[in-house]
Amino acid sequence: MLHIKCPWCGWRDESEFGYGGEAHIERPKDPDSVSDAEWADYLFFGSNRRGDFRERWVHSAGCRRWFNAVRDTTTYEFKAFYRMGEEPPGGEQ
Amino acid sequence: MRKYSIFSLARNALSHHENWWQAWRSPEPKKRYDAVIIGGGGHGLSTAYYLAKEHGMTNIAVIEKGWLGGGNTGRNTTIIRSNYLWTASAGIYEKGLKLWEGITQEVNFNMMLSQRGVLNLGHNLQDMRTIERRVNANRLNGVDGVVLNAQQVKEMVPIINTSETNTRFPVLGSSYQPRGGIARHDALAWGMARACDDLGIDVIQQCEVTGIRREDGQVTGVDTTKGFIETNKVGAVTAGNSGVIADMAGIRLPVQSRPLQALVSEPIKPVIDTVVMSGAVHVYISQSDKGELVIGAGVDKYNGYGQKGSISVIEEQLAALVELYPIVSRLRLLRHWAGCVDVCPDASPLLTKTPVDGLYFNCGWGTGGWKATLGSGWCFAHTIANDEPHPLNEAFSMKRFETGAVIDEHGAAGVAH
Amino acid sequence: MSEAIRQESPLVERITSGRKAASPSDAGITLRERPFLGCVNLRGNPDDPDFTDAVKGVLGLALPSGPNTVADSGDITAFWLAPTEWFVRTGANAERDLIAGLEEALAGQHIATNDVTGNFTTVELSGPHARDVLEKGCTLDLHPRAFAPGQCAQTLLGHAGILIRPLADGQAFEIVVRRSFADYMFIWLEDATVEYGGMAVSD
Amino acid sequence: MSQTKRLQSGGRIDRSKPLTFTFNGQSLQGYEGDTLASALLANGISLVSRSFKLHRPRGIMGAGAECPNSLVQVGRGAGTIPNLRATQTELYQGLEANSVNCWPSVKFDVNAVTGLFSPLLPAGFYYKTFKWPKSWWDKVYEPRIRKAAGFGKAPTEPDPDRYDKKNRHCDVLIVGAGPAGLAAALEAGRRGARVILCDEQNEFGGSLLANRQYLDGKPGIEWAKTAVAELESLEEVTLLARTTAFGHYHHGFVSLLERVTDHMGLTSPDGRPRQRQWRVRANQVVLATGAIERPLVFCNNDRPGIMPASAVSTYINRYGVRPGQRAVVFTNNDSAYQTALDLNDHGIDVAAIVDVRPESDSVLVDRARKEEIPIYGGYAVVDTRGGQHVSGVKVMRLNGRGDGVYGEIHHLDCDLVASSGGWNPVIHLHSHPGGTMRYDESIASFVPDQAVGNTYNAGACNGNFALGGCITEGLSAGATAAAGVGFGSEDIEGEAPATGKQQESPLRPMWRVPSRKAIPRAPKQFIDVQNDQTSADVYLAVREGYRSIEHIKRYTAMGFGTDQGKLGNINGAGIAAEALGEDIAKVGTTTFRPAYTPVTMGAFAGRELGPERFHAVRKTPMHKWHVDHGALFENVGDWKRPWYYPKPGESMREALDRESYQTRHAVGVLDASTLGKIDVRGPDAAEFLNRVYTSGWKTMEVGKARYGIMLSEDGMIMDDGVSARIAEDHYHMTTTTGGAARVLGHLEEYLQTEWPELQVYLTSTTDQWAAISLAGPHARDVVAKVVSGVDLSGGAFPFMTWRDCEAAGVPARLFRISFSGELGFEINVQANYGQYVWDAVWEAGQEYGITPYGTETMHILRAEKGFIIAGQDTDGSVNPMDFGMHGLLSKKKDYIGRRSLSRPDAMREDREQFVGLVTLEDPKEIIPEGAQLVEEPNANEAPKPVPLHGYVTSSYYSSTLGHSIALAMVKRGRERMDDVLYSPQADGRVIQCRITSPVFYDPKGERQNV
Ligand SMILES: Cc1cc2nc3c(=O)[nH]c(=O)nc-3n(C[C@H](O)[C@H](O)[C@H](O)COP(=O)(O)OP(=O)(O)OC[C@H]3O[C@@H](n4cnc5c(N)ncnc54)[C@H](O)[C@@H]3O)c2cc1C
Ligand SMILES: NC(=O)c1ccc[n+]([C@@H]2O[C@H](COP(=O)([O-])OP(=O)(O)OC[C@H]3O[C@@H](n4cnc5c(N)ncnc54)[C@H](O)[C@@H]3O)[C@@H](O)[C@H]2O)c1
Ligand SMILES: Cc1cc2nc3c(=O)[nH]c(=O)nc-3n(C[C@H](O)[C@H](O)[C@H](O)COP(=O)(O)O)c2cc1C
Ligand SMILES: [Zn+2]
Repeated sequence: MLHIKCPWCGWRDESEFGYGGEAHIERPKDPDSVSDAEWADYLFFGSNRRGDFRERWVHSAGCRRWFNAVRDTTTYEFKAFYRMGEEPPGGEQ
Repeated sequence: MRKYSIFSLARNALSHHENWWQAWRSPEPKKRYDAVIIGGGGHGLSTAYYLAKEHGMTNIAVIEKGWLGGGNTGRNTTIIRSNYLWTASAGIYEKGLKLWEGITQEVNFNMMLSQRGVLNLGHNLQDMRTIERRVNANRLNGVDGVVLNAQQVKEMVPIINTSETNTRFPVLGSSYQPRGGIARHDALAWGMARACDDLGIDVIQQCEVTGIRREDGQVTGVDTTKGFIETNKVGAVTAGNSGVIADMAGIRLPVQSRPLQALVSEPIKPVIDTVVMSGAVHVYISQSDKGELVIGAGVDKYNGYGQKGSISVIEEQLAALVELYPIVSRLRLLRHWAGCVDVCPDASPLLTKTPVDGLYFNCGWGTGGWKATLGSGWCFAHTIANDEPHPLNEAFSMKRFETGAVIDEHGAAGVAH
Repeated sequence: MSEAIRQESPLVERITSGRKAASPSDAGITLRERPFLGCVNLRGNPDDPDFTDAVKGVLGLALPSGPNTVADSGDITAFWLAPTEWFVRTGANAERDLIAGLEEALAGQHIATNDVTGNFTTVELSGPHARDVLEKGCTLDLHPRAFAPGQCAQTLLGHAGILIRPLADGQAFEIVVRRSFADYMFIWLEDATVEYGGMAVSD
Repeated sequence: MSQTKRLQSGGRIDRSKPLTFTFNGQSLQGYEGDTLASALLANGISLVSRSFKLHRPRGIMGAGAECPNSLVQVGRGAGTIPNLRATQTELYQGLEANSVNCWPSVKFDVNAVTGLFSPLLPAGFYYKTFKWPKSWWDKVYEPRIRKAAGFGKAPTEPDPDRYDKKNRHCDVLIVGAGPAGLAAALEAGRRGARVILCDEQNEFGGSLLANRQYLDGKPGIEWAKTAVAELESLEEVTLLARTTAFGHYHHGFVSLLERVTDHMGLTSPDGRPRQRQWRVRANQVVLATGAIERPLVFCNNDRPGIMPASAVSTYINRYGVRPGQRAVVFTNNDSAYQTALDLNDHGIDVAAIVDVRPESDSVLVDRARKEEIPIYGGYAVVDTRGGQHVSGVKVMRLNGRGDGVYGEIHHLDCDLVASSGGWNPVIHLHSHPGGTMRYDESIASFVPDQAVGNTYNAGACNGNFALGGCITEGLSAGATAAAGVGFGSEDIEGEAPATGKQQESPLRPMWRVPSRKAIPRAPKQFIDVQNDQTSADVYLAVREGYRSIEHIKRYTAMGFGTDQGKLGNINGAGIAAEALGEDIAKVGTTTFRPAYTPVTMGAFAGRELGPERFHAVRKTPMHKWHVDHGALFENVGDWKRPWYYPKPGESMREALDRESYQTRHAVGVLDASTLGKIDVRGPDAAEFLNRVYTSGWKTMEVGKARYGIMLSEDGMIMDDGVSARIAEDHYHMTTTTGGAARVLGHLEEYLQTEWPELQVYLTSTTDQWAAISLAGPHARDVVAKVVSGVDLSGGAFPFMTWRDCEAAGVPARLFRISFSGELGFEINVQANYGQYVWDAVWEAGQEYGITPYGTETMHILRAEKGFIIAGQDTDGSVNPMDFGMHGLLSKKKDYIGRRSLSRPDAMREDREQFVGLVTLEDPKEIIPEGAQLVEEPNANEAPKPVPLHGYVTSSYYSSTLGHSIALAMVKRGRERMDDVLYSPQADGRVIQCRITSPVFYDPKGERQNV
């Protein structure tokens, strides 16, 4: 039962949230210009990090906002929560 | 290999079991192997076993960071079946099931394969269409199976609630694969380790692979906590940790690692003689030979390597269980745990070459690879030995995510165990 | 609209079917439906004074800007739902005028108004065990220290999404629920109250 | 001869409240405050059950959660509960208990012969045997093993009780109400923090309930009572007795199980839930869970009458029971001396204290000496005697290393052995979330090291066994925890009660007591008594190469039982270390997992059960009308949709024929309220729709509506529906019933994460609109009677348009759309008016023979037209080209999923395509939905695999056409019109069918356009 902090609503129970997988994966601006391999990379080939992982959540039973978080995937400890469009803490991964 | 039998037991009983030989050695790694298998789970061990047995490669090592079978092999609900929808899946899972049927005798270790049959329930009209479609495909693919109606389900599973009114999602029917069943999880790891050892394979525990060395796009060896090991062929069979290994080789995989939980009840006298799975109501159950109910459901929604999941998943799973089998309400949960499974977007595995020469991946089995352990090892051994997939695993390449020829087993089974 | 036109709340059956509910005095909780209240879902940019001023002009109150807060003027109650979204409630049959007023005042702006009068119904839960009952199916911290009048939240009650706010200190709550879930929620509440002597229904 | 073993006085039982209960049919008496175990002991009954594998007699061993034996079946009928631990079962009037795992009786158990074969049944024997002949495993061996295994029996009827859940937040959760937990609660509670204090026992006080320690010069329990009274007076403190914290999860989430009425009877006597699960989210967690005494492991240490010393003290002090007449106390530390004194003070003979330490010097030892209790220093119990109860022990001198015995054998008669091998801190809850532990030499056990999150350990669970220390640690933990939530500082504010100083001498670690014979030859030394696991098993496992403690656990079944090895696991680790020649610190323990003690599964389900609450049931505004008109319902997502409306005596087929005939020939009405509806508004609304639908939306005029499909990014069809343009910047989108939430989520996701620059607002309006769909040649006539404010003529209001209007005087939106191929309208009104307008439509339709129809007829009608149902004809692996929807794929713009459509597999020519099928031999035969299609006429007999060419997605009898129709996906289907395929059935039949267009009826669409 994770405890997750919606950047708007504050701490809420995991049951109110949806998970969106890895964060900061941008949809190619011009899909036609990417190869099949690059398209596959965008669609399927995430980083699946062990350790601090930037991921997306949506407060689906609350304000319905998507936001990002940094969580250690081994301890499940959240290191940060930040809104869409905000810079991830901690720089490049 | 010195045989296990009732006679060897009796003989050893006379000497108070003081003279039992080791099931496998605990060797130190050699400098070089013809192939290194990373991961001492069922898939890794059977890969090594078939490499030796079918392809004559015996100078190989299985490297396990913890204890043999301590990954998902040692924490799964042991359901075995081969009634998958797509032809490619049916091929490899059925191969696996056939190998299961002979493995106890083949390696002289009782895997306790119990072919008590597997039911996959349908709770709405669409479930029933899907079941019908899958069973028909199974029959034509040479996989046994029938469709049962609710009454037949009730006869087979007397404790199930088949009321049409007193439940939110009534049981409308089920698929049934008679040859499906369960087997003993630990026995597989140990039996295969013993068989590997007997073929001269080094099974090395408490040794973690920490790096994969490459030169000109070709594997040259692995770094481990017990030193560098030279080899030109590396088979990564590390389930939930596959992404981590891929990182070491500088490649990415289309897998995400998620917690998958299971639980057991206290042991009780037999109440259920078969395996029953339900996708829509999200729970599955069998009863072990020791008497505990072994119960599972779907993966947690987030990535996690912690071998822990969220208790809410267990709560939902048990609500589904009580809804379906009202008599379990007063029984008690003894222990729950989790594994870390690697899930592919299409819920089908990868048995594949990679952009790095000599590096092969066997992963992505997600929530359902136990049953495939032997089939997977068999195909993967072929792939490693020949640097070429076997027709049975050709479709399970990484390329499919590029071409779009995915093998989507999601809709087909609800829960892909 | 003519007098003969009949509205039915989603709980009409439950409330009028003469259930043998306990009397409010010995019931664990009392449920009161407040049907047909005019409800408007309002979207707009709270950082834009043109928007906030115009809305204030129509509603007579400023939209709550803090997450999970409520502004209440007696006639109109505005709940914060999301950074650009409010649930504005007014009296029965007043929603069309309210929407018209908003649309007029906000003409030309990027906004959205939606009549959601039929989308939701409002119930009030009161009684000594109101919090006990809600705690059975809601993971929000309902303690008055954490959830006091003036606050609101969207969350889950059992399997239903709800919008909830405390009315008096921990004793009464107002719940806004989607119409199609109302019956489920009623049954859920009734069942949750069994150990406290049942749920009374008042009008 | 009732309660012959009850002490004259003392104990925390209420002698004024006798309770009658039965054990194995025998009627007995105990008192309120007893557990079943203490009451049995009071009645001189110590043999309770049989062990798992060898069926050895097993007695009451522990006094609480740790007891591995004493499993009983309680009650009968629907309420029966298997495997209850008698030591944790509170006695109530009429309690009925029976032994398990024995037949015909616990005293004479036929299966005890297994013991004779025990040499053949070492650890893991089953992996080595039962392999031959192969077929016997399924038929002979496994069924027998299964029958023999398992302890108690499940009930055979549904549970008569209710269970409940409670979600609670608190500042500080304290688990365990012994001296440490009480101190922590006082400290945090007095500061005003929201505190929950729980303890699994019926009373607070922890070990003070059972020992004779003093605090402030009074019996410790007096102090505890005062503390509880004060805590009760604090408003923000919640006290939960009979409540086990069974799992400690992420981020301060702790699950508790409160046994609300279990002490009152088999089932709840008063409508309250039998048990309640507390789902606590604690800001700070203080663990004060105490320590469990571990027994010594010696030969034949499993006989009834052999107990941990603290259990013996508990029975004497807490329950006023005399657990034996003559005791031997066997120990490696000081604490068991207290038991010897407890025995002695209650007139129970202490034959000897056998202490493996040659010397010891402490207050307790002195007192024992003073009481003239014989002390055998440097000795060990090497074996025991007895049948169904211990009757004596053999004692020998230990060598200096503690690994051998020598000299004379002393035979001591006794009927009670109290043993102590030291204490194991209860670190379960500390470990659950990932807290680490370290080995502490001074207590020879594992103690908490790094805790996860805001978790603190206090008292015996932290390795602190001195009462004073426990209390100080409790106060300190309470202070730190309260400070962590902003209540005061980390300095202790409260005052600790005075404790007498107790000097102790160190324990002598001893995992396995040596005997005269080397280990495999020595009589059995049990580690896990429930599973009959012995030290020889550990040695065997190690010898065979199972070297990890986790392998040893699994090979020998150590700690696999219902007690999860609370007594045996640490001993097992120590013995494994010995066998491996390694340090126990390195060997470590197995993983601690929830549940701390077993938890009723019903309590997890709570009230989320049954037709109304297992999942939400969503109902439309007209639901009751459908019920009243005889509808049967279909579950679609959470919704209940009318499936069809059989008239009395009508079969399903007859009802469907009638519904579809009426609709095609007169007019039918369908409740379409469940369709998902999303209001899309903003300057970029058209652009947004362009990106999420495959077709173009910018040019569609206001007042018009259009069918659209949405793909997921992998190019597969996700959902479809009709959307209407309300204004330049405003659309009303509809989705499938089951897809509504998914689609809105999908749209919001793209809007918020990919295209935040688009100015669009999405609002779900699914429930706002009651949707009444009319279809049939008379649809316009009916609508005309109800609706005002629109010119309904075909010219003014053509197909695929919408208008604002009034329906029965209610503001409405009227859509001219059709999913049946007939002239169709859909009236949308605000939901509160739904039933009213429906009634008006119904009324108006009477003269035209209006009929309500359900989803099944809707499916038939649309199938006749070849319209797809997303989710039935699509399965997540099909793209729009497969359905010949090329016309809906805009070439002028990008949209979600488009890029995937140009991948090689999407362009493959032999993909399955959407076609119609008719049967050849019997045109009325309905091919089952899900049937596979092959080219091979004799597929049932042909060698497998048989190449699959497609499958049937939808199939019906069309009364309109007078024959059956099916929709199917067929390889290259569109090129294969009129080809014949075969559908082999499980019953051996083969249905021949011919490929046709999927549009069976009115292919030009004339009917809907009138
Ligand atoms: C709770 C649960 C229930 C399941 N139920 C079923 C079921 O009923 N039926 C079914 O068919 N499947 C089921 N599965 C899935 C099944 O367990 C797995 O698919 C299968 O066991 C995978 O086997 P494996 O050998 O690939 O992985 P594992 O057994 O996980 O083996 C991988 C090994 O790799 C090792 N490793 C990882 N990284 C390194 C490294 N760097 N160096 C060295 N070694 C490393 C790990 O320690 C591990 O031992 C279930 C899984 C879980 C978790
Ligand atoms: N003489 C010795 O060597 C020795 C050794 C150990 C303890 N002790 C004595 O024991 C006492 C220790 O005090 P303490 O407060 O640390 O422990 P305690 O044993 O007094 O209390 C612990 C309490 O926690 C409860 N508990 C444990 N796990 C629980 C769970 N999961 N859920 C709910 N309740 C749970 C137990 O029922 C018990 O009441 C002191 O008096 C100490 O002197 C003495
Ligand atoms: C099929 C199966 C049956 C199990 N039965 C039991 C059991 O009867 N008792 C028990 O304590 N644990 C049982 N376990 C759980 C294990 O004790 C353990 O939790 C699991 O293997 C995961 O390992 P871990 O908890 O050490 O991480 C079982 C596990 C599996 C896979
Ligand atoms: Zn939020």
